[in-house]
Amino acid sequence: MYLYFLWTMSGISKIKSFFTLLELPQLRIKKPFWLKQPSAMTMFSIILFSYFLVTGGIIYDVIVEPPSVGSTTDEHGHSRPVAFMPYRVNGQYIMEGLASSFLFSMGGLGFIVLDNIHSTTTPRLNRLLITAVGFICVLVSFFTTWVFMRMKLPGYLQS
Amino acid sequence: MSTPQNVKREEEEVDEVNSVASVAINDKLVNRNVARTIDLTSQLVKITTSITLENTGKDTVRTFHIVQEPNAVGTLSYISVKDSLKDDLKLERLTDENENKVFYNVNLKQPIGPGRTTTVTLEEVLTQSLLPYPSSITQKEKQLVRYFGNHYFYTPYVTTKQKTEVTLNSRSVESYSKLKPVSQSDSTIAYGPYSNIQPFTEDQMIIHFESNAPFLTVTRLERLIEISHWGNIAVEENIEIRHTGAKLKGPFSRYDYQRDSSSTHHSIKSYRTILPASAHSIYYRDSNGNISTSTVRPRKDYIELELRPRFPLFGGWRSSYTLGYSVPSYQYLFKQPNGEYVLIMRLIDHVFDDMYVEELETSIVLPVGVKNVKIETPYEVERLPDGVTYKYLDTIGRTIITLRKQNLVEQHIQDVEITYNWSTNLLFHEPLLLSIGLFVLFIIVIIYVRLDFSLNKSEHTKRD
Amino acid sequence: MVQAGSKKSAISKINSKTGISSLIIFVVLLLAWIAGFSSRLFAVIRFESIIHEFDPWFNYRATAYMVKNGFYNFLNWFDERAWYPLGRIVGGTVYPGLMLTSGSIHYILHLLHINVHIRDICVFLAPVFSGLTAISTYFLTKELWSAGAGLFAACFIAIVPGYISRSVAGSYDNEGIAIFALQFTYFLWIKSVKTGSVFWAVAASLSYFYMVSAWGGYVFIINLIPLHVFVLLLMGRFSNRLFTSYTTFYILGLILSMQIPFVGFQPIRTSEHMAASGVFALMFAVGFLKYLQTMMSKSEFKSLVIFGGFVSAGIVFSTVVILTYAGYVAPWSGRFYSLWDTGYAKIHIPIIASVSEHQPTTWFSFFFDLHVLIATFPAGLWYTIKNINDERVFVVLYALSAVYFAGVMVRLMLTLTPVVCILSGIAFSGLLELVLREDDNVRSEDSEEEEQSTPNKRLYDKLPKEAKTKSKSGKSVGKASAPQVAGRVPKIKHEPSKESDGIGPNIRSAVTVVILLLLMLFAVHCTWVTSNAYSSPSIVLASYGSDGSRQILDDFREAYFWLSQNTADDARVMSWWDYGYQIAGMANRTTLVDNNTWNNSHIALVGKAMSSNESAAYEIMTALDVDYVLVIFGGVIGYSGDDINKFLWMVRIAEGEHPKDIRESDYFTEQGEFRIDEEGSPTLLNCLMYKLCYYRFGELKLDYRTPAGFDRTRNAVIGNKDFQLTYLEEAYTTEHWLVRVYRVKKPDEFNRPRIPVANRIIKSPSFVSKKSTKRKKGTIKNKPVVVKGKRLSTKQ
Amino acid sequence: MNLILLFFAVITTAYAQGPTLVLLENQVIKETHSIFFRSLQERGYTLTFKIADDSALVLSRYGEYLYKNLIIFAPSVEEFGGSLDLKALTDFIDDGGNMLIAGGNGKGALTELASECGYEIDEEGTFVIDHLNYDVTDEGQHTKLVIPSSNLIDSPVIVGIKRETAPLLYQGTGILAVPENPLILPLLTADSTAYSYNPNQAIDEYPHVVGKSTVLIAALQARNNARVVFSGSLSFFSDEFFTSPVQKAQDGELVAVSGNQDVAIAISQWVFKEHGQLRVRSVKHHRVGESKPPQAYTIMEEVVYTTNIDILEDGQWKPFNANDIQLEFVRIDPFVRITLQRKPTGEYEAKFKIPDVYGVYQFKVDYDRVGYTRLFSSTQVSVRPLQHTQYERFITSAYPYYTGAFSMMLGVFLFSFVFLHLKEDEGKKTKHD
Repeated sequence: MYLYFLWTMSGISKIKSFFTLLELPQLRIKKPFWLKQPSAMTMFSIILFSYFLVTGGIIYDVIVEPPSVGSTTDEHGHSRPVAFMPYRVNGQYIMEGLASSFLFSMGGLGFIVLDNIHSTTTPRLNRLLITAVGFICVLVSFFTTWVFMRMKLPGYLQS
Repeated sequence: MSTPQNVKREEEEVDEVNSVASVAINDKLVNRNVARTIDLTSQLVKITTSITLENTGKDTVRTFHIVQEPNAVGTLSYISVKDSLKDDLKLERLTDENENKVFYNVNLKQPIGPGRTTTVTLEEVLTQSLLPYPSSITQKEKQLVRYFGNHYFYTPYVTTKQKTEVTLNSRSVESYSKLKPVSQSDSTIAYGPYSNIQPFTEDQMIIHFESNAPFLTVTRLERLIEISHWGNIAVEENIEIRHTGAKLKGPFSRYDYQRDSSSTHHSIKSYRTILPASAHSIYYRDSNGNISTSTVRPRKDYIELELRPRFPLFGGWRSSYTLGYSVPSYQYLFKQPNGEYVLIMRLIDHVFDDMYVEELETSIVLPVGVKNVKIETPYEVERLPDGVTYKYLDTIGRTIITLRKQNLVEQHIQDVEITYNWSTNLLFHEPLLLSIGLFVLFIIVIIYVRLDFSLNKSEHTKRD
Repeated sequence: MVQAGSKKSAISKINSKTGISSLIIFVVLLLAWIAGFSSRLFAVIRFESIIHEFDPWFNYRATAYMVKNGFYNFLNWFDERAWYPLGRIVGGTVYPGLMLTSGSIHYILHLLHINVHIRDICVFLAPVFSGLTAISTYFLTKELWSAGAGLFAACFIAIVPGYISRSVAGSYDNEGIAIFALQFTYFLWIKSVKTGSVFWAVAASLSYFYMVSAWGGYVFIINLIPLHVFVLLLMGRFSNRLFTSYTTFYILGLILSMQIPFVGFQPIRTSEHMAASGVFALMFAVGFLKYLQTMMSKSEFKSLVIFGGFVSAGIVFSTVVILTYAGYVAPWSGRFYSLWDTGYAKIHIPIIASVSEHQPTTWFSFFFDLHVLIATFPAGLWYTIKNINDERVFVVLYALSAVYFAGVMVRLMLTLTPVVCILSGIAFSGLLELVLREDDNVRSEDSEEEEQSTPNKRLYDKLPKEAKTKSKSGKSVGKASAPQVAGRVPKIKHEPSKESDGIGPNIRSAVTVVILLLLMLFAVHCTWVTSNAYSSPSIVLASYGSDGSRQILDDFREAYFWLSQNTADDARVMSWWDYGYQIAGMANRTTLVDNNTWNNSHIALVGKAMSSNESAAYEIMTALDVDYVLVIFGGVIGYSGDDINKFLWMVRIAEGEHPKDIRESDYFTEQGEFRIDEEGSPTLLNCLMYKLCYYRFGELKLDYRTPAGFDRTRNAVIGNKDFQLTYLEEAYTTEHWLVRVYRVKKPDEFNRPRIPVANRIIKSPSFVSKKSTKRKKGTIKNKPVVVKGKRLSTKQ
Repeated sequence: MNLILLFFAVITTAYAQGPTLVLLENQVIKETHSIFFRSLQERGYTLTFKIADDSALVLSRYGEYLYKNLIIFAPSVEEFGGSLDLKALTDFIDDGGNMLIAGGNGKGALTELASECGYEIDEEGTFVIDHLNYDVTDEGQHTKLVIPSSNLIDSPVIVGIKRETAPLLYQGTGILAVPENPLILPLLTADSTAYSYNPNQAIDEYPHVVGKSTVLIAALQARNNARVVFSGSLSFFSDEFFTSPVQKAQDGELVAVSGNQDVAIAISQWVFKEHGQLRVRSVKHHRVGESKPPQAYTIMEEVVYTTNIDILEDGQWKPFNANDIQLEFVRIDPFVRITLQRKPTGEYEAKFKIPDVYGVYQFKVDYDRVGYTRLFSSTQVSVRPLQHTQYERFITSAYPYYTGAFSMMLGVFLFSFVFLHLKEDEGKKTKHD
C-alpha cells in the first residue's frame, strides 16, 4: 500500500510541479504559494493533534486494550476507581494517558503563546493577557505532570 | 647479556659437587636416638626428626647421609637439616646409581669426634601424601584420608632407639597399622619405642583417619612483578586452585549446604591470604570482573585478606582468580653505592596456610633499558628465556625475567635478589615523548586553523 | 554545563568577535561532552567497569574475538558454541560497525603501547560517542536553525535520559554509536541539500555506510531521506541541488550498504528499501520533464505530463507489484511490519512481543525520557513550520515519523530523542532571543552570516538574518542552566534600557526566570533518572538494607563462573534465550538458544522442553544432547524478572510451533489466572520449569513470619512442595538461589528396567526386615538342618 | 575344605578373572554343585564362599568393591546378612558388577532383586509344570522337565551352539519377562505345553505364565553392560543334572547326558564377561588425503572415518570381525548412514561426503547385538559454511555486469573529459538564467 500511495502521488506531483514551474513564473518571486500562513498553521495543528494522540498512547490502547479507568478495592472492600496504574511504568489507563498528553500539548502551546508576545502590533493589554496565558499554560502543565509522576512513581526525585 | 653466564656458573658448581661426593655410607655412625613427629593435621605431611648421631669409629666424622624413603621420593617438597645450634646445614643431593635411592650429603659444622654424639634436626615436608579414601564422597559424608608411611626411620645407619608420634587433626581414626608397642590418645598416635633397627628397614605404616583440613592445591600460580622507578612496584598473581580432597559424588544441594552450620566441613568457603603491610590498591577479580566477597583487615605488621571464591569449593571443583596490589618501591628496591639497583622481593608469597603450589611461574618486569641483570635465588629454580614487553608509550622494550619451579610449600617463601644497572634519566623518556607529541599536535591544529581548506573557497578561486 | 554557564556570563561581557564566538562554541561543546560522559558513569562508579545486560555481552565477545583473531576470521566466524547443534554464522549475521569501531580504537592504542584491555574500551565506548553525538547534533541544528539552537540541542542530547538509557558506560550496544551515525548522516544530508555539492552527498553516503554497518535502524534513514525528497517534490521544490545530492547519495549509499554481509542484497530485494529506489526513479522523471519543458510548447507539454505521469506511475507500480509476487522483492519483515500494523506482533510474532522493550510506549516513558523537552518539542515544531524551508521540511518529517515509531515501541524513544532535542533547542533559542535581544552585536554577526547564506536562503528566509543575530545572546543564557540564575538576573535588569520593542522588563525577567527554572529542573530530572533508572548493570544486583547498607547480589556471575570452571569444556547448557549471550560470554559454554532470535522453531523447542513434564522434556533434552539446564529463580530474594514470570511467553512461543502438545490454557486456573500455589493448574505445577525452580524450595523457610516455601516474588506459598527429580539432579545453586543449574542425567544412569511395585503382576507380600544395627544376620526361610546325602533341590 | 578349594583355584589360575563372591544357602550346595564351581575355578575365578545370611557379608568397603562377580545360590533366602540389602545389590549392578542368581521364589530379597532387574519370579511354591515333556526320573509332579535345546536363545555367544547341545533338564519356577524390553534376554523358555503353578494345589485360577512365554532362564544386560542372569532353577547347575541322562517320559529316546553342563558353563562365561565384550579402541577421522582431523570441517567435503573395534577373547583384546557395523553422521537426525567397510588391516573405514548443511555433527557408531556389550562411540565435529574466500570469483553468467561496470567507468571518464572542455558555455548558460 505504501508503495502504491507513493507512486500515485508521484504522478500527481509531476502535474503540480509542472504547474508551479510553468505557470506565471514571475508570481513565484512575489508570493510563493507555500508561505501561506494558514496552510502552515493547519499543518501544524494537524501535527500537534497527532502528537497529542501518540503521546496519549493511542497505539498503546490499540495493542494492549487497557480499561479507560482502573479500579481497586480499598480496605473496606468497596471498589473505587483509580486514575493511575501505579508502579507499572509500562502500563497505563486510557484516561491517564490522555490527561497527561493533554498537559504536554498544553505546555507546548504555552511556549508558542509566549512566542507571540513580541509582535508589536498587539495592544499592551492583549500582550499582557497573552503572556499571562502562556505562563499559566506552561507552569500548570509542568507542575501537574510533576504531580502525575509522583502518583505514578512515588519515589520520584527522592533519594 | 651477562645473566646466562651467571646461571651457567651455578650449574657448573652443582655438577662439580656431584662428581666429588658420592654415596659412601660410614658404618661407624649410629643413630643413638631418633624421635620423629609426623604432623598430619593439614593437607601436608610435616615430618620433624631429631637424630642423635654417635660416632663409634676411630676418626672424626664431618659428613653424614640422609636417605629418602622410596615412597616419598616424588612427593618431597622441602627438606632442611639444622644442628643443635639451630643453624642450617648444607645439603647436597646425591643419586646412587646401582639402587635408585636419593641420598643427601650433610656437612656438619662441627665434626663429631670418636665416641662423641651430636643432635641434628631433620625437617621434611611431603605433599600429595594424604590420599582421600574413599576417593569420592557425597555432600554429607565425612572426608577420610589415608597416610602411607614407614614405621621406622629410613636411614643408612643402625638405629638404636626410635619412637614416632603422629598427630592427626581429629580424634576419629578409622584404622591404623598396629606395630607394637603403639598407643592412641585422642588425636595422637604414638609408635615405639623400637630398638636396634637395621639400616634401610621398611615397614608400612597406614593411618586412615578423618581430616577436615582444607585440601586446597594451587595448580598454577603466575606472579608478575612490575618495577616502576616512579616509586611503585605492582604485583599481580594469577592463581588457579583446585580442591584436591575427596571428590564430590552426586548432587550439590544449596539447601543442605545452608542448613548445616558445622564449621568442620570438607568444602572450602574461604581462606586467608597475607600481604605485606605496605600493600595498597588491592584488587581481587577474575575473568568475569570483580569478586565482591572479600574483606581486607590491616594487622599491625601485615595485611590479612579474607578471600571467598565465588562459590564454595567441593572436592574436585576448580576456581581461579587474580589478586593484585602495589607496594612502595623504597622498601624493596635499593641503590648500591656502585650505582647498581637491587630488587629484593619474595619469589613466591603466601596464598593460604599450609599451601601447596604445584607450579610457580614468577616473572619480573624490569624498567626500560636495564643493563647486566644478575639473579640470586634462594634455591634452585628453572630460568626461562627473557622476554620483552612494551607498556605506556614505550619505544624501548622492558626486559621480563621468568623463573619457574614445581612443588612448593610455605617454607619456600624466600627472597629473590635481582641486581641491574639503570640510568636515571630514562625516567623522563616517556614524559618527554608525550609532551613532544602534544606540541606537534597543537602546531598542526594552529596551522590548520590558519590555513583555509574549505571547498567553496577553492571553488571561488577556480571561478575567478 | 555549570562551568559553561559561568564561561558565558564572563564571555558575554566582552565584545563578541568571531574568534570569541568560535571559542565559546568550542568550550560549550567540550563541556557538553564532559557532562554527557561523566553523567554516564554512575554504573562504573557504583559497581565496576563491566559490560551490562544481555546483547552487550555478545558484542563484547565478538569484539574480543575480532581483536584476537583479526577481522577476516571474524568475518568468517562460525560459532559452533551458539544455537547448538545448528551453529551460527556470526560474520554474516551481525552489524560489524560496533566491533570495528572499538577494535580499531584498541588497535591504535596498542600501537602507542597503551595496553588498555578491550573490555574497558567496550565499556566506555558509548559515553565517548555520546559526546560525538552532541557535536553532530550541534552541527545539524546549526544547519537547520542557528548556532545558538545548536548549542542548546547539543547540551540537551548530552544529558537527556532517552539517549542515556542506551549509552551508559557498559551498555555496549549498537545504538550507542548508531545515534551518532544517524545524526551525522542527517547533518551531512542537510548540508548537501543546502549546497547541492557532490562532496557533501558523498560524505553523507559514507556516513550512511557507517550507520548501516552499525545498526539495523539504518532503514529509518533510507526511508526518511527519500520521504524528505518526495515531499519536497510535492511542494514543488525540485532543484538541481536536490537532484545532485539525492542521486549521488542514493547510488553510493546503495552500493556501500550492500557491502555489509548481513545486509547483502536486501536494499534491492526487500520492500523496506523500495521507497528509496522509487523516489530515485521519480527524481529522474521530474528532471527529465523539466528538461522537456524547456523545449516544448505549454499545451503539448501539459498533455504529455498528464499522460506520461499516469502511464509511468502505472508501469512502475505494476512492476513493483509483479516483482513482489514473483518473489524478487521480499515483503516486509515481521519487525518492520509490526511498526505499521500495530497489532501484528502481538498475534504473529510472540518472540518479538515478548521483549519488554518492544512494548508500546506510555505517557510515562515519554515524560521520563524527555521531561520538559516533551512540551517544548511542539514549540520547536511551530518555529520550524512557521518559517519553513527545504531542510526544515526534513526536520518536520523526522519529528513526525519519530514520534509515531516512538509510540509503537518503547525502544524507539531512542530515535525520537535527538529530534526532540533539536526542536527544543530551536524553541528555547527562539524564545530567549526574542526575550533578551541585544542590538549591539547585530553588526558583527551579519558578516559571518553572509558567507554561509547559500542562494536558496536568499529566496525564502525572511527572518534568518534576525534569527542569527539573536542566536548568540539566546544560547548565552540557555547554556546557563540551573545554578546560574543568580548570576543572570542583574544582567537582565539593565537590558530593557537598550531594547526598543514593547516587552516590559519584568516580563522578560519573568520569562527568563521561568525558562531557567525549567532548565534547572530538567538537569535535576536527568541526573536523577540516570542514576536511579538507567545505571544498573542488571547482572550485578544491589539491595539496600534498612540501615542503608548496600549488599551486592552477584549470583549471575557466581553461576556462570561455576559453569566455566567446573563443567566439561563442550558441555551444552539449556536455558531460556535471554541468558544465551551471558552464558556464552561469561561461562564460555555451548548454548542452545540466545538473544539473537533467528530460529523461532529452535526456541520453541526449548520452550516446549521447559513447559512440558519431566519425562517429555527429557526426550527433547536427550535429542538435543543437553548436559545442563539453567533457570533463573527470584523467589528467595523477590527478583521479579525471573523465569517463572517469563514462563507464559515460553508457553506461547512453544504453542506457536507445537500447538498439539502445548496449550496456553492448560497453564491457567479455571478462573484464568496464572497461579503457582495449590490452586494453580496441575500442568503448571508439574512442568519442568516449575520443578526446576522450586526443587527443594518447599523445605526452605525464609523467615519466621512466612511459612516454608513462600515465594517472595509471587507472594504465595508454592503449590507443589516435596517432589523428586527423576531425570535431572541439582548441580549448583547460587547463594541466593537466583540461578539454579541442573545436570541432565545420561541414559546409562537409568541402568536397569526396574519394574515399579505398582505394575508388578505378582504381588509378593512385602517383607519386613529382621535386621538391626546389632543383629546383622540375615534370614533364610526353613534353614535346613544339613543332612548329608539328602537332596536339597526337592526342598524348594 | 573351603580354603583348600581357594588354594587350588589360585594355583590353577591361567589368567586372573575377577574375585567372585558365592552366596550359598548352606555348605551342602557347594558339594552338590561342585562341577560348576570347579569349572569356574579352573577358569581362574577366585571364589569366596559365604552363607547367604552371614552377618559379616560386605560387598564394598570405602566405595571400592571387593568382588567383581556375585553368584547367589540361595533360593530360599529372605534377607541377606551383613550390609547386603537390596540397595547394595542394585548398586553393585549399577557399578558394573555381574550376577548369577539361581532358584528362589518366595518373598524377600530375590524377588525384589529380580523385579529391580526387570523381570518377575512366579509366586512362592510354584513350579513350571509340563505334562508332556518331563523326564522319566520325575517324581510324578511333572516338574522335572526336559527342554529341547531349540528353546535356547538364538545366540551362540551366550549359550553356545544350540544344535550340538543335548536336551536340558530343568526344575524350578518360571519367570515373567517383559518382552518389549530390549535389555532383557530370555535365555531359555519352556515348551508351549508348559505352565507355572503350585503343583500341590488345585488349579483354580489362570496361571501367571503359560507356554512359550514362560521364561526359565532370563538375562539382563544393563545399560552399563553389567550382566545379570536369573535362573528359575538351582538344580539346573547341579552335578546331578549335569551328569544325569535325559529321557522324556513319552516317546523317550535316551540321551546319554544332558546338555546342562555345556549351557551352564557357557552362560557363566557370558555372564562374567568372558564372552561378547566389545570395545572401540580408536577413532580417527580426517579429510580425504589428509591424516589429521581439521579443527572444523567445511560443508561438502569428503571425509574419512576409521575405527578399531576389539573383542575380548581369553583375556586379551583381539580385532572384532563383523560386516554389519554402521556409521551415522548426526545433527539431531542422521544425515548420513553407511556401513563401515572392514579393511584387511582389521580396522573399519567409511568414506562419505559431508552434507551441504552447516552445524555441529557427531560421528556415531552404535552397535547393539544380542549377547554383545553395547558398542557406542560418538565424536563431535563442527561443520562450517564456506569462507568468504571460498566462493567462486568470476561467474560466466555475470560477465554482462562486469562489462557494464567497465563501460560505465569509461563513459564517466569520457563524459567528464567532454564536460571539462565545454565548461565555458556551461558557465555562460548559467549566467543567462
